[in-house]
Amino acid sequence: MDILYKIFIEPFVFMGEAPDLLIQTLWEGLVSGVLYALIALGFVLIFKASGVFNFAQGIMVVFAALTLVGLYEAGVPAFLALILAVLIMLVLAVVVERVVLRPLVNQPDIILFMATFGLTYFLIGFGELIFGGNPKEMITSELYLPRGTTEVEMLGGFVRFQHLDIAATVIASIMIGLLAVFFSKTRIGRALRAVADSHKAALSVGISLNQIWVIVWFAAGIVALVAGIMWGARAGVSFSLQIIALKALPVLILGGFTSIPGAIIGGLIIGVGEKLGEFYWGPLVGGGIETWLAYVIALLFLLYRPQGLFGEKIIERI
Amino acid sequence: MSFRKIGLGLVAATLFAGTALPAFAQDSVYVPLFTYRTGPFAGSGIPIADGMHDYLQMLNERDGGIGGVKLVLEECETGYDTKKGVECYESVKGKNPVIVNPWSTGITLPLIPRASVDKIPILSMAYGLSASARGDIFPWVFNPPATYWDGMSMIIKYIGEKEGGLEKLKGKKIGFLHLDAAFGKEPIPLLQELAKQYGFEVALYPVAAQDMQNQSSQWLSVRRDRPDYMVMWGWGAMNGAAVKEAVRSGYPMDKFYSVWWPGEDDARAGGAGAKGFKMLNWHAVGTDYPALKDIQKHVVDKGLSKSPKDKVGELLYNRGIYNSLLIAEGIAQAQKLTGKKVVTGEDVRRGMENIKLDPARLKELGLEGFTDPMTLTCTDHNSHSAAFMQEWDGSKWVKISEPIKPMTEQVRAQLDAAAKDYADKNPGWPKRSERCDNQS
Amino acid sequence: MRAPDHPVLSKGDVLLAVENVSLGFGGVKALTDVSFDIRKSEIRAIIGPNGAGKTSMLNCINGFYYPTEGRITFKGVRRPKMRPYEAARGGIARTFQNVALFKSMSTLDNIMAGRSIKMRSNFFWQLFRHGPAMKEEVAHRRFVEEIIDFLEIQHIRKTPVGRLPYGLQKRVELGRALAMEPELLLLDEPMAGMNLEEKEDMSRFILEVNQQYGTTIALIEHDMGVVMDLSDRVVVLEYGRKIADGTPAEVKGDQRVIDAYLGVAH
Amino acid sequence: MLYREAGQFKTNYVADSAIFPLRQDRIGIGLIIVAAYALAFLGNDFLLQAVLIPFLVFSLASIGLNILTGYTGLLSLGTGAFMGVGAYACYKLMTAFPEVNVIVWILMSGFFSAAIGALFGLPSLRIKGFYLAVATLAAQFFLQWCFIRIPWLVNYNVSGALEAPLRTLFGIPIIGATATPQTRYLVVLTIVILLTWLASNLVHGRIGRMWIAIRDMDLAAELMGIRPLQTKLLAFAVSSYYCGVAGALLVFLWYGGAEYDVFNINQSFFILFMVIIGGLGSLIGSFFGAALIFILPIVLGIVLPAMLSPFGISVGADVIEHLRFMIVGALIIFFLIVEPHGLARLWQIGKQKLLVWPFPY
Repeated sequence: MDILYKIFIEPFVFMGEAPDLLIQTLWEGLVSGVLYALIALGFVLIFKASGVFNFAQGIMVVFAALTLVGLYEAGVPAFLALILAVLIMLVLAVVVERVVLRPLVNQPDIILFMATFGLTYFLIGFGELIFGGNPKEMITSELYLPRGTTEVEMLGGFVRFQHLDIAATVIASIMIGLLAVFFSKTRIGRALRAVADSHKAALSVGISLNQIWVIVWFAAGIVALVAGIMWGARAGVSFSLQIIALKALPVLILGGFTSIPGAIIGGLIIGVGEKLGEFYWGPLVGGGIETWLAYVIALLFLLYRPQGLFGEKIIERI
Repeated sequence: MSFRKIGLGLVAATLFAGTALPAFAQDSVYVPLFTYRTGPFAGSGIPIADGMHDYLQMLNERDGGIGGVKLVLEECETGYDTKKGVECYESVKGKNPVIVNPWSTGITLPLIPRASVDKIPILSMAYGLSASARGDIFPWVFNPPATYWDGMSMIIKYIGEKEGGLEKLKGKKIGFLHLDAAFGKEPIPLLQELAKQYGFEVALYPVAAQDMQNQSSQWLSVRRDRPDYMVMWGWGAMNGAAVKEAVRSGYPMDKFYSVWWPGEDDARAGGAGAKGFKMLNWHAVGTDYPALKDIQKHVVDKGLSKSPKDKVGELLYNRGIYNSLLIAEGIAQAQKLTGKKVVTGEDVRRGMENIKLDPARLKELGLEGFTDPMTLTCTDHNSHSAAFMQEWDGSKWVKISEPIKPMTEQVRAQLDAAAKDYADKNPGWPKRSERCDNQS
Repeated sequence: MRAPDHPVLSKGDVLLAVENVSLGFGGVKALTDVSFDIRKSEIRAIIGPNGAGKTSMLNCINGFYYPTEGRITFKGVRRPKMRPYEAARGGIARTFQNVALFKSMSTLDNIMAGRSIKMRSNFFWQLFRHGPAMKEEVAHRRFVEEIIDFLEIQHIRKTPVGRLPYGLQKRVELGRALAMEPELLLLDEPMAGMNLEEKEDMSRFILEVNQQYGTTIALIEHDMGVVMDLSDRVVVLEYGRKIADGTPAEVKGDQRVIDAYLGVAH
Repeated sequence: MLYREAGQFKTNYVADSAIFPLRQDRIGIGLIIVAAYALAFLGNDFLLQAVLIPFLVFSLASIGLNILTGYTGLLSLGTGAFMGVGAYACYKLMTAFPEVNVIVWILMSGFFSAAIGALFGLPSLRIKGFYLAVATLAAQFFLQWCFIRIPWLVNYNVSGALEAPLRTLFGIPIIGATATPQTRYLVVLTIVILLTWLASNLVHGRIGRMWIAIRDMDLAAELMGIRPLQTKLLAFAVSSYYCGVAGALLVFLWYGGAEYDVFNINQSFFILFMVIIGGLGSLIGSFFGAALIFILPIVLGIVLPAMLSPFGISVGADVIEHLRFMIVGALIIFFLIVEPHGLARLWQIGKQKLLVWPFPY
């Protein structure tokens, strides 16, 4: 009985007792959710347009952020470094398309998936060779990202809002909005959707697959850069960041691999879910459940809805 | 079928590399350095690797080695990964290394049983298996100058003194933020023992290795539990991220203590808000010592170091120097004991047991005041030295306390229990048969 | 291999009855209120224009889809929500409109895979590939070789089926279905994309299977000539509804069928 | 010349369905096995301990994952954790019942990971492809958390790690510090050969056909009476069994004690590389893959400095490591482009060419 009380009653009692902490937890979950979503977005972009499950998205986040900071440390002014970092992501996209994707056209998904593993390994070695393995500080103030904290008194306590987190949320929302507009309103965006639906159809209306792939990888690179800046500002830029990128996978599962709104909502569910779980239920088993909670949430969810939250229902034909 | 040819070539190359080990000149001593300049912990690994290398290189450049014998230095990259570490060990084993320093608890553990068989001493400086401080049971393993239990007891002692006596800790709450691995969990039993003894409360905040840089939940819990003090056992990117999160969540930094692993970069990560962050340490920072000046002169300025010039003398760089100081002393003592110039692993094991870093010796080495005196014996492979507390003033570490002695009694109890446990659970663990030159 | 709870059927008895079956996906109705039966040892054709719901009908029969309404009775027993493998174990085998062979396996292994449900030797013997496992493997191999001889595909015995031309793949698929020794064999366009010669071969095989083993066959086919020659009775679907049912001659003369095929407005 | 099919007629189905129908192949396999045993006496400690033992252990784990991913088509990223289950189970068993020979426990430990593997395989009925891969990540992280949080698993060792107590076979130490690389190698080799033989029997029989059927066309397989859930779960169980035994061998016969983090996600990826590079759905490919992914970096570590030094370039261990990462990454991509079906396919093509050499038509 005691254990049932601890699982089903106590956490909620505590939520009621300290509503400020609940709000804080939700806010923290929201922020990490947005940041997970940002990483997941990179996966979705590439998967949607090329059917490639890009495992290298995590290392792209690190690589983009490292490039930015590395250039700055080499004496390039911050905003020029930002522009150069964007250009380098473009170069990366072109190289990936030429060297990896083009020769592997029409191979099974798992082969392309493995190729992105190879890419991951290569980028780890390449990144460390050029920028060194030591962690770096993100150049937050140079990029005019706000620092500091606002404490809001509410509900008999206070809630702390990091300006950086607010900025991250706003920037991520803008990114997502822009991508949505890009996909639905521009010619290229519509072409991307056509490719997603059918490669053959896209070819038949004269869209070059190669261009499309460069564009999505570039877009994913930009998303990675933004994610890298935000994560880097929160936790420092280092190669261990790419492990956090794995958290984007349960987000994808929840949201479905092809849905941009899915990635956002999935990210929020995972972010808020794991913070609430860790904070209120974690202590029951000694804490640290955050490492697997997201995956278990996703797994349970999958059993209920195998195609994810926004994935299209699969009607199997034979 | 060129692939098959390549394959055959590779196999042949491996066989060749395995069998025909480079024959080192008979007038040199081979010192492998296990380092990790790559991987998630590289941030801590790089300065340590530089410090280790530069000190020994300096001895080569300035004195022509130790006792007239050149040191052959070779780095082996472990990436802080057990698999690669064990591979490194196997690859250096055949080259008659005089000592091995794994620089990872995960790598140390599999090596401990091998050390006595392969006759290669292991130096796990203030990490690894704490129980290996017992030289009578682990004759081949050295973990000076203090164990994690010593470290924990010193931190608690310091906190107690600040409160006005250990008994004043009654009713206080101490949070323990630790890497969720053997390393981070090791001090927990002692912490709980002390909690019982002095009536304070302990709250544990484990941080998983893959979530090192994502600690917001832990710090939310800190805010909920409101511990009076926070103690951290972290490594690599975890330290920097923790300092950042502590600043973010508004935890009072002057109540935030750490064991001896954070570096300057970790504290800098917290920006101005990190001021007041404290950590335990046992050696100096900075370059105001003749030996360090020599390193700058003979190694760094000659371009023989990988370290950026401004990082020389930083905390973890000097930690590497301390590690190499022990290696060099072990070799020097071995030469003295055996009268040989080219010593072996077995000799260095004896040498290590005769290390006596008293002020006179430190002065001789050009490191006067660099660290507190320390002595190793046959039974005590650790010395349980005192460490001091230092504080981050926003730009550098400042020593803020006299040396704090560990709580010998409590630590001893843990140590003996652990050593007994290890020997019991590994039946057939050999009784010490190695000779002893320095009975204490 | 017949389960004991089934009555023993003789030629002409109703083997499978479809009663008022409807099937919908969301808003789309694939089948509406279809009823017909298949008698023991007959060749029953299901025809209709594209999108008439023929394949959906087969999918319902072998449990791949569950009808939203109505019921299907097989050998006198109604099994609600029957899984496809249960249908297979009950004696329903099937070939597919788009060949669904196991591409990486050889012809022999594909047909051997069709014997899976007949093989009994346990995991332990499988591990050692000795004793009962090997005996069983050889016994079934003998059976499979008979099928291979029957279908005249000896020469491609060990070729991976992915490399075979389409016509042969269809033949291998028939072999795989025959390996299950089915009571009811569902053939989904067995002659699609074949040339005349291949069609003649395939027709011969179908007839022989039906005559030699008494296997009941339900087939979907577009080639009206083939349907008229082969089948005993024909059911015609249009837009998911049954519009005619009877002998080939009856169906041929039915005005609605003519309209459906010629696209004349009602 | 020597490699010919001609003149070897099969007179019964037993001979025709042999796993190696060609006499030359059988002789070749025999020679390789003899050579492998001979290496125990010819190779030095480095070769045995740092190259061959881990190579065999990883080959075994690759066979395990290959059964799941290669033969049954279910992508798993939880290999590391399943290996861990085997290692921890073996430790519990051998310390709880020290009187039973440890070889028995090594082989038994696989059953525990088989059970856990089957449990985490349950969602595979409803989830496919990458979705399933992420589901297996749940197993990876959850089990890893269990390894570190349940001190009972390591008998409350103060080190919090698995230790390798002395264990003997016929009075000769095979586990523990005093076991020589030679005896360890012989034990590992024997177990790997035995289990490879069993796996080969399985995949060439009814069960193997059912797995491949599920992989190639799961719907058609189901319509042929193959129960998808049972077949998939069996694949999970058998696969995890192999991984579990590999995990136990890894800790006790190679490392001689290890922390939980040797079973982390990178281990899972590592094995997956081996399977893909070696060839999905090929046992011999598992060995090729393990050789390439494990041994190549070691060789690079030795060869690269030697190759660069004539040019007056001396590089640090860290640069070598970076180059290793880059080269392995590039090689993965290269091999996928050249032969997406892995080294095993190259091997097969080579053998076929050899059969008809020197007249290709």
